[in-house]
Amino acid sequence: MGLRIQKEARPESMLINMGPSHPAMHGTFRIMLELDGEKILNAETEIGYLHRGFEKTCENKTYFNLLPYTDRLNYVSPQINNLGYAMTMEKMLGVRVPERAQMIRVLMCELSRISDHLTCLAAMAMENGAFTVFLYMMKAREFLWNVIEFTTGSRMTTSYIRIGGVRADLYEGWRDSVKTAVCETRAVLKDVHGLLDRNPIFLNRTRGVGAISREDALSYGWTGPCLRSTGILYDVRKAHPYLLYDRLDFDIPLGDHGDNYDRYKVRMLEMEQSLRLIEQVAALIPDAALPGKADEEIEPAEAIRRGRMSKPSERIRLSPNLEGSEKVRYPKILTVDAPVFVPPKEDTYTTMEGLISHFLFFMDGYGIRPPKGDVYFSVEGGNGEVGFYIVSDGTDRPYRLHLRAPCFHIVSALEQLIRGRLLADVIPTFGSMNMIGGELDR
Amino acid sequence: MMELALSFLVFGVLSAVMILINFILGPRKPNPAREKPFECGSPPLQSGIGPVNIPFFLVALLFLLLDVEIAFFYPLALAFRDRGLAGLTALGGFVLVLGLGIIYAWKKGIFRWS
Amino acid sequence: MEKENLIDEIRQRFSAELESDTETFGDQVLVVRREGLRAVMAGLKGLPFDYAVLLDLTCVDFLESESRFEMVYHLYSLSRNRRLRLKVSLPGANPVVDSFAGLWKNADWLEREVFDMFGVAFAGHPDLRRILMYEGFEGHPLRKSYPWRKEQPRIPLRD
Amino acid sequence: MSGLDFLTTRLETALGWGRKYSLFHYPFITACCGMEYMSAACAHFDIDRFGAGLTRFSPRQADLLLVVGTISHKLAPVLKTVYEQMLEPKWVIAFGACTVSGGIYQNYAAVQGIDKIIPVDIYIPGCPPRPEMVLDGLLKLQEKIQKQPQDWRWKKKT
Repeated sequence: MGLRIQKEARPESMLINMGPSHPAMHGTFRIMLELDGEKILNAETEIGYLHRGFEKTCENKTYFNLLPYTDRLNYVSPQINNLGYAMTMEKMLGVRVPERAQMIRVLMCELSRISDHLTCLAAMAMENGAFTVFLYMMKAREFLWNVIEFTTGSRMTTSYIRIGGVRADLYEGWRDSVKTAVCETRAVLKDVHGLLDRNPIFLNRTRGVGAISREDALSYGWTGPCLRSTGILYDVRKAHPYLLYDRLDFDIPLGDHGDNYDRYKVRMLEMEQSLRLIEQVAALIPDAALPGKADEEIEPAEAIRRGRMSKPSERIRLSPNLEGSEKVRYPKILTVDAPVFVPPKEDTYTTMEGLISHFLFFMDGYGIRPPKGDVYFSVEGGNGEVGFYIVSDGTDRPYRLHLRAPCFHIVSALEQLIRGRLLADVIPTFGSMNMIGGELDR
Repeated sequence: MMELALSFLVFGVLSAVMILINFILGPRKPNPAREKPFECGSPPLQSGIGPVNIPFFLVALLFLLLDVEIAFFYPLALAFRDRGLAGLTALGGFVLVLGLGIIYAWKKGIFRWS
Repeated sequence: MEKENLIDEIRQRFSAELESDTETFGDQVLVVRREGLRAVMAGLKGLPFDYAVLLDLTCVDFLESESRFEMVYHLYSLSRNRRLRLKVSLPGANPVVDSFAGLWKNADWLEREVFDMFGVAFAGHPDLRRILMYEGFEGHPLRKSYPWRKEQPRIPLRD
Repeated sequence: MSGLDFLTTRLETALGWGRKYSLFHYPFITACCGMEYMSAACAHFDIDRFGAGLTRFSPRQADLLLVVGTISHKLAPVLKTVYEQMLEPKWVIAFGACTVSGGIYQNYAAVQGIDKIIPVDIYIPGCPPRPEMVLDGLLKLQEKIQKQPQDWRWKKKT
């Protein structure tokens, strides 16, 4: 292979692959190193090992069907990608989302952000030898995922945030499971602060290693915790407030040198802020009007049979996986504006209009058809600004959908950060960048 | 005398079995790819390993030296009770000499990779 | 500077290169002629406008229209907290556009990705190679003419 | 059954028992299922309870190849090389829908199931599979190892 590094390499230096299938390379990233002993003379990175044709696949799916693909982009904080895609479509369709759905969205996204930072720091600490931190953080992440799983039904790939709202309402016992998740995470964060903050080994491996100047960070298009570690204040939640972030108070931690230790520090402090946000939003969300145990519930088939004559008055017992999207709670969690409205199941079973509009929504060629034109909208993801650029030509399939992947820009600076350093410095530098294959190669 | 020979016999056979069991019971399927070096799955960039740098040799020698030193601690620790003070001074001298060696190497900076 | 007179300033400064400037869904869009693109980019990165960050760079393939490819640049000015979208249309035959790897360092990889996915060449790019696909891959997958499921396996597959 | 047959069947069950409870796995992690693998391997759902906890990051020391996450065509030769460099006896688990059948990525980039590249023993469906499904898949593999005819050096190839 005519690789650049093979052409430029000096004859006596050693050429080594830190290849795709490497524990610290998250399985999909390859660094070719030209070594003089332990010193790195030259490095070349190769990506694309997890290129799954996301943008081409989206051009052949309808707007509604491609939501699950957005979960698998930054699969460590999937709900933030959902949010980015859903809000881009809402900006294009001009749809207003109900208040309660916005609060649930902020809660879910902050939970995802914490699990993103937890996974990144766990992997970085484990690769530097702190295996206990990895086990502690995975334990904390289990509690966060419990809340997400009880609400959305899946631990990770949830497709929960839909265009126009959320899929289902919060379940009954959500307040105390959020409370346990928050205090468990706080306990783990306290432990990790004790374990790593003044740990000489961790400090020697990360302080002053992989430092980047502010001009370089901006020139490489860095955003998110990595940019804030160099001291530049740019957070999409503050710069272009969306959802309720302008009403909630949280501050943005900043580093000063832009090295690995600051990236670790900024992520740890950002988790504190996200915990504060979760508590504020949990206080804001009112208790939903529970459908309550009606005296008599009938099966859907029975309701349809009765529905032929007159609209049945009894309540319909829905299947368990529709729990949370009953008719009485429906307007609070999903918008009623025309182009994105899917009627609740009770209407679909019993009324003619519900059945037709439901069928029409999912029929090929109908569904969500935004006006012609292109739109760009971005949200603050775990790694930085996750932006969706959608070009629509009026049909129900996007003509072009492009994702602005934050870690594509962050990782493009890796070659410059590790040139001239020792071989062991590659691991903490790459770990603190939090490269996610799904988002990098799309 | 008898139990010494017996213990050598038992432990010898046991360790031989544990070492050779792989050789006896492991299936053999020759595979050309297995001869190539493992480079994280990607094709190796250069064939063969070039000359290795000097600092690697220094660190290797130092390690060998100290490993042997630790190997000498073991019999001394066994025979320590009846040797008393004389044993302690012998051990102290031995450790002192090698300790000086390490401090000298440290100050000369063979661990600091220039 | 207020939003309006910033756009007027840009319009008046680069009147020769600008074809049109519209506003779709609340985003400011400038359509620039291909020849004047380098001047506009350098000017926007410069001080009065201070668009220091190249947020995103991508390409859209309009198969039907005669100027087939359309490059889309998103710039962001940190001090003014403003976003700007620039569009340049390229012919379908052999699309070439100036490379901005000199102005912004992330343009290097972004342009390599657009070259890999669309086949748009970038004049002056330091190392224009495929970035996402592998060597033996012919064609550019994100073009509308490339079929969605046409696999080109790299090693013989067992059926 | 002659004496020799009795001995060899006893040896095979002993070998099967030994091999099934000491699986060293090589986690070939690429995509989202890796997050679920982390949960399955860590304290909460602990894969170590079944003897497969020790992760070996070199194919020379691993006898179970755990392929986790989407395998794209660019990664196919890497997977094939790692599989061939593993020592006998070796087994492969396909973890997640993308490894089983290409999952939701039916396009030019993803390999439609890793049995197009290497022989697979156990398929774990799910996108991503829950940790309990992963442990269930591991138990099924252990059953398979116990029941399959063992291979050893002096065995007369029938």
